Amino acid sequence: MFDRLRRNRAFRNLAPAATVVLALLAGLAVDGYGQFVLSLTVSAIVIGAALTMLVGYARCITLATGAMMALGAYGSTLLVIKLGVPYLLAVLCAGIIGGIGGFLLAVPGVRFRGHNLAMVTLVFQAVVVILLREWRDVTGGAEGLNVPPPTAFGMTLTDDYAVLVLNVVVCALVLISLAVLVNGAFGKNLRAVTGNEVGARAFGINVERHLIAAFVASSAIIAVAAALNAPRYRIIDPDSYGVIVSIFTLSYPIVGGMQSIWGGVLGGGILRILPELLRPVADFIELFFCILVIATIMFFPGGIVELLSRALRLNREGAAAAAGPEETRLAGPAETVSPSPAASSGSTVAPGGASAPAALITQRVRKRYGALQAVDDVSIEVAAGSLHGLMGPNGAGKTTLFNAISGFTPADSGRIECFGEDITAAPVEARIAIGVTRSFQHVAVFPKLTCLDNVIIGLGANGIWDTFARSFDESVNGRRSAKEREAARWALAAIGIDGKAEAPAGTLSLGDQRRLEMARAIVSRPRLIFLDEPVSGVGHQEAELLKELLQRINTDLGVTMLIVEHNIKFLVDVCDTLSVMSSGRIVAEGKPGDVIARPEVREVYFGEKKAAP
Amino acid sequence: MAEFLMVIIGGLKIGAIYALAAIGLIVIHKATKTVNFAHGGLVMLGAFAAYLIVVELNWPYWLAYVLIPILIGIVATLLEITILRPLRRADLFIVIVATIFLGIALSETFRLAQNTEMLAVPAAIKGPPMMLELGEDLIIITREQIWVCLGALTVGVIGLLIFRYAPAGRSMRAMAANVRGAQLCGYSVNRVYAIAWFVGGALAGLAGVFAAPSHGVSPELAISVITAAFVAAVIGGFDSLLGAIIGGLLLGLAETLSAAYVSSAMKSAVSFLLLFVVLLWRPEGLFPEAKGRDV
Amino acid sequence: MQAFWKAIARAATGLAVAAVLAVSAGPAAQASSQGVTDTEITIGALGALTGATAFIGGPGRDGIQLAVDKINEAGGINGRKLKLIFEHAFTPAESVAAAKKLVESDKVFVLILASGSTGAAAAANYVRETGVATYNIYGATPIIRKPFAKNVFHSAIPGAEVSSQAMIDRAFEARPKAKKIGVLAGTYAFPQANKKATIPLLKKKGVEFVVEEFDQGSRDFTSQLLSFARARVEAVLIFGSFSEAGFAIKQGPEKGLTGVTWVVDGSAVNDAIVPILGAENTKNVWGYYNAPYFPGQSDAPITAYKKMWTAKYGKAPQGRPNLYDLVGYGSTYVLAEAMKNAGKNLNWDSLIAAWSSLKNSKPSNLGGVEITFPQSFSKTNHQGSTELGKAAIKGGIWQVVPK
Amino acid sequence: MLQVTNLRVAYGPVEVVHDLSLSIEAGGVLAILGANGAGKTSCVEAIAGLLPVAQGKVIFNGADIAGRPASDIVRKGLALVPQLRELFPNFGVEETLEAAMGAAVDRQSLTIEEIFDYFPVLAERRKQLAGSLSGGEQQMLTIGRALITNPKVMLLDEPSAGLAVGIVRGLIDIIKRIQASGVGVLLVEQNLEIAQAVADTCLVLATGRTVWEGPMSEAIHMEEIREAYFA
Repeated sequence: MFDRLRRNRAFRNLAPAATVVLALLAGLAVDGYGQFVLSLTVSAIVIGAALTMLVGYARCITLATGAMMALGAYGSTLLVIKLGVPYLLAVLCAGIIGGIGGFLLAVPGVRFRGHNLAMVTLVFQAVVVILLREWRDVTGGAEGLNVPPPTAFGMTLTDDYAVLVLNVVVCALVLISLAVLVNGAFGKNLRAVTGNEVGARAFGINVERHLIAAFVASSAIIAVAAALNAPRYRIIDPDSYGVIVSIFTLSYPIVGGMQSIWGGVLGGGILRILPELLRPVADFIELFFCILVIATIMFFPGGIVELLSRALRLNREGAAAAAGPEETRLAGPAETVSPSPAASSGSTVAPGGASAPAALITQRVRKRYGALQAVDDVSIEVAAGSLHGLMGPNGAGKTTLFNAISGFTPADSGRIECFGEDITAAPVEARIAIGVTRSFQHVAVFPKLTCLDNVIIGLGANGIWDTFARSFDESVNGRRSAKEREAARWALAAIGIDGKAEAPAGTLSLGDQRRLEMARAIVSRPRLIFLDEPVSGVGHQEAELLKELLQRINTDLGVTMLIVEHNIKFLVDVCDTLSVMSSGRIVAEGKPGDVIARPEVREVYFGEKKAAP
Repeated sequence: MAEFLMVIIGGLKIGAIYALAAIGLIVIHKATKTVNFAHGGLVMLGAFAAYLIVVELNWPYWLAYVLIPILIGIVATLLEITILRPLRRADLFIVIVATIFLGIALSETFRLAQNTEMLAVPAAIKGPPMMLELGEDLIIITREQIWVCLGALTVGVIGLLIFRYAPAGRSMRAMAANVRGAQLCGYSVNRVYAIAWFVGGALAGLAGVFAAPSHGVSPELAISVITAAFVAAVIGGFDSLLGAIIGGLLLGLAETLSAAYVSSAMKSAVSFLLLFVVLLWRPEGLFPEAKGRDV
Repeated sequence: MQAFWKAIARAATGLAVAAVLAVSAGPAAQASSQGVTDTEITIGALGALTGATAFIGGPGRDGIQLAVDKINEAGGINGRKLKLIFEHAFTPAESVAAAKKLVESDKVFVLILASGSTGAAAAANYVRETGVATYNIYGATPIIRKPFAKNVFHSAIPGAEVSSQAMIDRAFEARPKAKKIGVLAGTYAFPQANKKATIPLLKKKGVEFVVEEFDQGSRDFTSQLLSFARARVEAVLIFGSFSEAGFAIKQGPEKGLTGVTWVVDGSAVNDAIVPILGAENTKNVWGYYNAPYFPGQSDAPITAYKKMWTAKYGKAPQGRPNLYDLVGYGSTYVLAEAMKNAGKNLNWDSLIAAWSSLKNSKPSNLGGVEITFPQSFSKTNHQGSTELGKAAIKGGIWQVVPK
Repeated sequence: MLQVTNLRVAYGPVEVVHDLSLSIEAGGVLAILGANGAGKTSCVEAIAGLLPVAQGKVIFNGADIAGRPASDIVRKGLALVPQLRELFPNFGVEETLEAAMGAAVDRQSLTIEEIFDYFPVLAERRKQLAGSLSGGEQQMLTIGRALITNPKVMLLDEPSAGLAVGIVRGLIDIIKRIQASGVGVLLVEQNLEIAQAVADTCLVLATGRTVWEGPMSEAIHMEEIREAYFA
């Protein structure tokens, strides 16, 4: 029953907002001070939720939360007192100011990860505080700024409950939009980015833009929450938004849990109320927070949410893991790959006939690493509709060539054409539009996303604006998201893992993860797939099943494939044609059986002596 | 001219302390791949220990220089063993967060133990300042300035030499270059990590002893030092001990010069400005360690 | 589905009604006797226990608690015992929250603002609105003093004009012929208030002056000291805490500022400044003190006080007890005397009336030790004391020297 | 000297070596053959302690070393020459060897000069940084680094990978010399030529399982080997 609720989109998007509405009821039961604290708590919930998106989903450590709060609080207050802007409009503007702040921070910031990103955010934090302190004519300097009480619809709100109502309404609206973003395509894409950056890039997710968007959105939301609080503070000063504030707000998502928006909601709510409850030991509260955070990290990294859901036996991932990946490991694919439903994307072209241009032509591709000529003048041609293998011993340059063809590391020189179009420098989105996708040697599924969501990302509509639009479409069960799901279900069924559509990809067996990759690769109805060691690390039976699968995709969907593989037996069995690489060059090409019989190929593999050079 | 020289000396003194803190940060980072945001907390503990030894216990000052590195080294090692070792398999992100809160926890513990604005520690070397005549002007140099500049730099250089030539340093450098390779040379990960934290902690403790008279002992010391040490480390390339020394001195000079000739507000901004410029234009730092081809 | 929306609508209406009711409830009655029972009077206090002004709030809590304990040991006030609730509050927001909690949740009878100027300023509007009897014992800021409020009283820390004048006087006592004065002020609340008060006084005096500022917690004063050295000032007035003043004075010679007279304000008159300065730099340092004795002195009252302090809190750390310990202790006795004079029928009106007519109130009136200046109030003047002792460092400790 | 019984190695839920047993005597050379991805490297890395052992025993010199840290194992006299060499690019040749000498605490380590006697080229490059050596020299240094710890058993993981034919010849001589000094050698190879030249016995792995084992002289004629590689 809980599980059903969890999957219900409306419930997922509205429930976090419902928690702040609960604060209204709680507010009836407490005195003015309690209502005051509830107002602050409601804002903390919003800040926690926004930080969950940034810290939990996008995995960006931020020490600039205080600065974003300052932008919101000072921005809205100055608009009200200097320009006479109505309070509610000023709160809205605070969001815009915060968003701009987030943008200014993120554009240089997302070039870094880890400690350097933390330091860049700390720089931003420090610079904002210095500005607040020094720009005294405007900000009032270190002494701070008097904030007038909030007004709404011409009324000045002085009563604590009235203010609480106002804050709850605004916060609920903010939380709903945040939930829509985080539960929708945007949150999933962030998960994809942090789950597997390489895989995410391969399907057109622009990592930097997504992280910038995460910063902008969370900063805007934090600024709105702070703007709501500013009148409660009566005086705002730089100290109220210092680095310590940033650090302690960072504990909201960590203690609450970083896996869902609920982490921030619970973390923000509990950690904001806790100091009020623990006032008798106020001395120790900071130390207590630190210990709480470190203990959370060490002993229950999932935070409060995981503890709760474990208690409620709601943990879907845990349940799936307990069921065991082995059980269905050898489930075979569907008998035949059914034709795609009407949902197939417009770019799809009928499988290439005899007259179609070659699926892939590389001309004199070269790539050098330092002293090593990794790929040396390679020209290959893959006929449309064929299965073409690429083999060679370690260090032969297969992977480098493969990366050059699939656009991951641009070649130094040469030309790469697919179906007659030059894709040498084409971005991923353009490749997907032409009908070219790939798989990865080390499975690059997005472990925290469900199989269905993994496959939907394969559709390639992952530009940042597209992603936002899809998030909203998804939240209202729009036609577009229904189509996407239908397409993804088809792809999963085609590969034979439709039974696991809702399981997180990380809980699948390796073989199933490989199948999932295939489903993700074919969902956009490509004409050409690059496969990077599709059977590396999988067992013998698995390899057999994958072999059949590839062949069926090839025949039923008319997809051309270029397969790089170490397992020669596999290549020989599955491929129509084979190229052998050694020392960066192609040394043999032709039908598999002929190729592996050639002495130069044996020389390459066994060190058996060649007759004569 | 005399003023300029005095400003330079003041900057070098601050820079020497930054350098010492930065070296410890780098040693730990190189050997264990952990960016220790709690390093400022260790420096603060060192300064506090100096207060205890010099003011509370009234022991001779030199004992502070001998005992504190050992003491803080042990504290750092214990942190490694109890908190960071269990997190070794966790991702970088989590470890960074853990050290951030560890640092705050150290300052908070101190604050709870000593609820006072700041503890003052007298200078190690007392005596009237030295006056040098330069034309009509007087250059005034205090003995403490000379002591801190030379003392901290000497310790820094000793640390650098240990890292470069001593067996313990070699084990850390091997671990830094290739963890698997180092293990195949018989270096135990646990032991080398503990040594690295000990050395890093000892350097932090000494930085605290040098900083105590001129900064006072307060929880704020932790944050100001970790920021400065981090900036110094980034300027130096975050990978090179020599770079950290030069980065620390440069930062000290930049701060003091901008305070003297621009404004005091600029002083707090300049370190961030430097950090930003270096990260964006030369992420490998101004003095990256010469790297061989990857093996 | 319709039922669902109806339920929502009903809930919304209910909430709106509740909101309107709550709005119309209005502030508490003026003649409140909240927090007073037959056996107990609850007083609330707020101040910073952590953060940059913890050196004010912590001693404040300890000083008040010490007095409360002694008064209760001596039988309390008109048969009622005192109970102290102290709340930590550092930022303005926390001060408002703490004040609301104390007044609205804990229903304290009197609110003591034991925070620095920032906290006092943040709570100023709130205490005016609620009318709670309020004792501002440390805040120098004008925001809490102006406009005058009949429920707000101030203790031994006078407004900025008084202390600023005292500092200027000290400077000219040491350097009667000084032509150029330096003013070094922190950018935070109380130094700024002092700075604002000082500048017109210096202008009136017709002396040239240079103003430089520093951020809270500064340790490096290169730019400010160089500016003073370039201007060749003869005396410097420092508005800031002991650590800031200490490092500024210590660095003076390093930046070429020799032979200058330094005048520090009350919060910098603290033993802990001496080890910062080192013995060689203590000669030309002057200050004022808001109490008749400095804790380091060996006069009888202060010795008795320190004995009490140690008995309760153990060995004192460096710099404790400080001025805020003393003023917290002394002010509590003043408040107690006002409550005693208000009689058995204790409410805000009776207390404010008794308080406003308090004359020459000092701890010894209720059996305490005499470590603060006596306080007197009137209906129009709620500043308890404006007396400032003259302080200098002698024999390695601060001393309040007789005038 | 080294007995491995029922070794299993896994990455998370994925088992890559199933139930593998082998043994090496002093002065014996065992070759493990197999295609890429057969689990050869996982097998030796687990023996050397760089990968966790999921199950099974690794008896070395009478003690079970399964699950011990790699640094302990090398100190006991079981040295690995890893496939990716794992050198320290900013260490000089001499310094690299010195770093490894410390591992032989209980046994007398070899001297640097003894290593230079094996690899005269390295003597000429004493001070040169490991990162700037050629591929062949790096491989020599890696072997030297293992050798200087005076091991009783050496594990060589594809020492010939990426080396020129001439250097591979030299490598064969070196392995023979090591063997002659009484050290047991476990050689992982794809290159049959080397295995044939030095190994007494051989074990063929395919997808983590032993598919054939026996004397090397028989192995080269065995269909199983072709199978393991090609079909």
